[in-house]
Amino acid sequence: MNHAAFLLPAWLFVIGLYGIITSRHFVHLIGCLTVVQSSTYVLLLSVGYRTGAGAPIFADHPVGSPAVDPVVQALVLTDIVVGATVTALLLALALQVHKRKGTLDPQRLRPLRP
Amino acid sequence: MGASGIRTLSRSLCDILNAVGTSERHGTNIVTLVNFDYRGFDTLGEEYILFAAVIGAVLLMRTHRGEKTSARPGKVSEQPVPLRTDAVALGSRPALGLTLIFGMYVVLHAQLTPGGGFQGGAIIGSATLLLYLGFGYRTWRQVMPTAVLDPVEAFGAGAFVVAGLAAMAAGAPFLTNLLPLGKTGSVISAGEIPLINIAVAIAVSTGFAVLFVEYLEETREPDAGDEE
Amino acid sequence: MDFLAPLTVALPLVVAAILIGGAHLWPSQWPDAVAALTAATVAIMAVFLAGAAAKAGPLVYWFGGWTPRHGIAIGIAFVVDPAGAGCAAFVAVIFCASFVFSWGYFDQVHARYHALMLIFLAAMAGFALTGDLFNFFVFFELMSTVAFALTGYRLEASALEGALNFTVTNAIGSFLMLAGIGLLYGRTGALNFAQLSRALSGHSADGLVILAFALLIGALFIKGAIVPFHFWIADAHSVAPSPVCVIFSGIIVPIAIFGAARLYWSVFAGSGIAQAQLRPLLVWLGTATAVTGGLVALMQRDVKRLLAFSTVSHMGVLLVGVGLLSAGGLAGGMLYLLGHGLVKGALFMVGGILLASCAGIDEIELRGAGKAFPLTGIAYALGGLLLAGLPVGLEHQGRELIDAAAEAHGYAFLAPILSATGGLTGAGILRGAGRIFLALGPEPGEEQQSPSEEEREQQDRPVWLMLLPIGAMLACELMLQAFPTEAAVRVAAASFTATGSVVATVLDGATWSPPPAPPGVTETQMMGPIIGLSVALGIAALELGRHHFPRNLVRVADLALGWLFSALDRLHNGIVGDYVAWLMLGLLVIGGVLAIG
Amino acid sequence: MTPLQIGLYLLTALSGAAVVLTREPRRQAFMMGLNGLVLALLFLTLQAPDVAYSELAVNMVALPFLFLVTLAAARINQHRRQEDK
Repeated sequence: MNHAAFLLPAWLFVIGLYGIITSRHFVHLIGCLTVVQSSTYVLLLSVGYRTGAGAPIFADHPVGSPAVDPVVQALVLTDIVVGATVTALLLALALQVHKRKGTLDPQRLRPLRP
Repeated sequence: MGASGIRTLSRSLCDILNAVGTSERHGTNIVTLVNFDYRGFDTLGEEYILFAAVIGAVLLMRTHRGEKTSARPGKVSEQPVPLRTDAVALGSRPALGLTLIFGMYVVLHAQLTPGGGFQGGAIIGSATLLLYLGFGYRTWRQVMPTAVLDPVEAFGAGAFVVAGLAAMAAGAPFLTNLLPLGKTGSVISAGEIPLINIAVAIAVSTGFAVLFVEYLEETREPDAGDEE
Repeated sequence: MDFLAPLTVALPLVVAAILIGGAHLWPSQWPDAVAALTAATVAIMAVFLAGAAAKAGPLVYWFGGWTPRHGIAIGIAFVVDPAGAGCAAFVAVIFCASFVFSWGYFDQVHARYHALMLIFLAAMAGFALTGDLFNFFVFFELMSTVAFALTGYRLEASALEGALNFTVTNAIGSFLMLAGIGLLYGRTGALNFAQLSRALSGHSADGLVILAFALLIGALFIKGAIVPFHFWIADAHSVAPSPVCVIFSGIIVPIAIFGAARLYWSVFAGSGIAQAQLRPLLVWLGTATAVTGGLVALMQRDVKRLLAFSTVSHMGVLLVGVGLLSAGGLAGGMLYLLGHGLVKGALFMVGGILLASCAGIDEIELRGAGKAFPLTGIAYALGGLLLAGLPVGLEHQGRELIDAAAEAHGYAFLAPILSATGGLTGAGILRGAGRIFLALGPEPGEEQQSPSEEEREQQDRPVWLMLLPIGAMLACELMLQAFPTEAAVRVAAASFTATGSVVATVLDGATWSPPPAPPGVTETQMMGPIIGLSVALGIAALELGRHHFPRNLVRVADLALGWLFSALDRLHNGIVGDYVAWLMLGLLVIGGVLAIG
Repeated sequence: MTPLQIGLYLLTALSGAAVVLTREPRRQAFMMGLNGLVLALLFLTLQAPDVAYSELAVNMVALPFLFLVTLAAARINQHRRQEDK
């Protein structure tokens, strides 16, 4: 049962990558990228989870009662917000590419080569 | 062994923090304590990632776009692209106030209950969208001129570093807390955490607002100079 | 002295915020001056730190005063060893040179460029100094994000989509690293390098640790442009402004390999990941990278793409040095990193001069256009000769140490191969120098016209101002040999690889006993330079003089080599999906080889 | 692991796949919003309310909005290009 917790992040990672590799639209591709990203969050939170433990917030239950790992949560929560702005940066790039090239299909957007 | 099925060699760091965090830092949300105190330096870095991403997006869009855009929405096959309807406008106005208050609550109670500058900042930033939906593009741009947003965002980012440097000026290591810890459970407690949270919230919310402004500018007609 | 450690990061960050905050207030040229001064200050601070660390052992700085309790790390630490601080100093020096080079170039963007570059500098300094795995990731991600922003910035570039390939592959790199951190944290419950090392040592490496290692190394190899993770590099370099390319090629790519070395020695050295599998894996990956990069570089006619692929080739050599997993090889790699960064930075600046003065970067189109800039041409040719293996300078010293270490581990046959790859990259540069600055080679025909649009970087600064940093960097590369740089780097490598002592210093506050430095090279081997230089000069002469050879001979040669080059060309097809597929394949290879062992 | 968690694991697997397999970018943006909601619920059951907040604010509202605006801007650009021709 325990290793089943890793199946979900692995699945999200693989399906997201599949989407990136086969994508024919850059905005769709960036959407797939967010799926890959979410897989890392699920992984980190699964790693810190403990059966039967509460949230690491001792406002309504006393200090000393079992709680899940606060460190992974701290790592993930900032990264989610920051990841969103990085995604926004990618979208901005895609938009500029579209302005110049009139297409967002990766297959038709090859950099010029010698 | 954790439920995740990994054979864990030690759980010491997480156990120590859960055990002593509250008595040591006078806050009940250990996640916030980790974010803004024990591992505050990481959060500083993350804040700058956000800062850099926003500067980058602005640099990209502002320089690629002509100098000025009009308030008129862009057209697709002679129809202006509708991004808002009357019903949406009506619903958005009350929602705006509620969302703003909720966002501020989330920011200010970070050390007590779930929340913090990042989440609250994102909520407040998104609330500016409601401003656009409720009052229209023109009002929105008047309330939030870019010339103000940029410095405010820089202030939010810089304030965190300055808090760290202040500790050094007092002879302590970078980012050491200098303020009294206060009473556990009150809004003003856990030392500098509320202040840093507000700084982060300012940086995050203006960051999102700047992104929204720049993106929506992309959907405007270029200013031809024939109207207005 | 400890207090300088956080300042190397905090100072550029706070200056960046101030620059953005008052963006519209600064008189033009102010941001240039402030940024250059800041970089210089960081360099000086890092030099002091390196000196202190060389004397007294690694300086450990706990942020927020969260020192370890009963040997368990609570907060984030900077572990300042001579290698890390030296790296930070080097980074800051290159930034300083780049700021001087780009003086006045970015006026119209209201200091945003300078702010981004300063954040870039802070990220790299933090990356070099940190002793905490997640903090390492934060700086890695910060580097990536700034790099994304700077790549797409150039307006008139014809290949903006190259920036997209770059961002997508490197964003995936960040996710890989975060996943690796998650697995490792799940296993050990720790994030501090020393703590991780202590938790992992003494256990055999199982699938989870190997997977985590593969993910982390894979992420760094993406940034480090190691085959088959390298595809993004040329696309990114041909888009980014030249002063940014100086940073990309000279620092960000090599510093990722430095990061891989840091991870190995700080965390995994005692983890039971078998050296018997890892060493050949890294050495062969490095060799493959060196050869591929050299061959593809030779195919390029866009000067910046050529330089980008030559960076790939040199990263292969650097990886061989690191991958030998010995202090001697690492010392060689570090010297090589310094020398390569200085030379490559100078070469990209020449590319910038060409873009500014001749409105082009295509070597065939620019034939003879550089005749008016003899000094620039000399610098370009000198750079090419240095990369090809001229037996002077830091890079040569590094190569010698790597060769010696390779021999010690039974890879003596690699030395001539690596020299020849250096020759290949040198050949491309010398060919370009001959064509652009001496108008050698055949007249370009109609069909030879450049496929790219007209590009130009703004020219509002005198050429001498741009030549100044080029001269300074090449002089550094040649003159630093006279100082005991080599010996200092060997000492730094020794303490870098002394995992046990570092762990004890960080967690228990144990006193530092300096480990013995690896031996230097006593007798100079002339074989390498001879091979490299003859390959470089020979190929450059053949290419420039091909119109003097009998036509049939040329045709036969083209047929014989054509399949190889066209196959390589087809691989670099610019489609991001394919790049990502390659990336996954590389990851599988790394994980597979380590798991089988 | 509770039945609720197992259910949400399965649901997340499905919604993640749906985001990838929705090839039409506009519909994908809405799928992303839904995926954000499912992830936030999963994070809640993993006892991470802070992270759930983060996920909710960002991936349910802000990001889908940016995706939609990007697509709208791209369509407007397309129109302008055609007009110019």
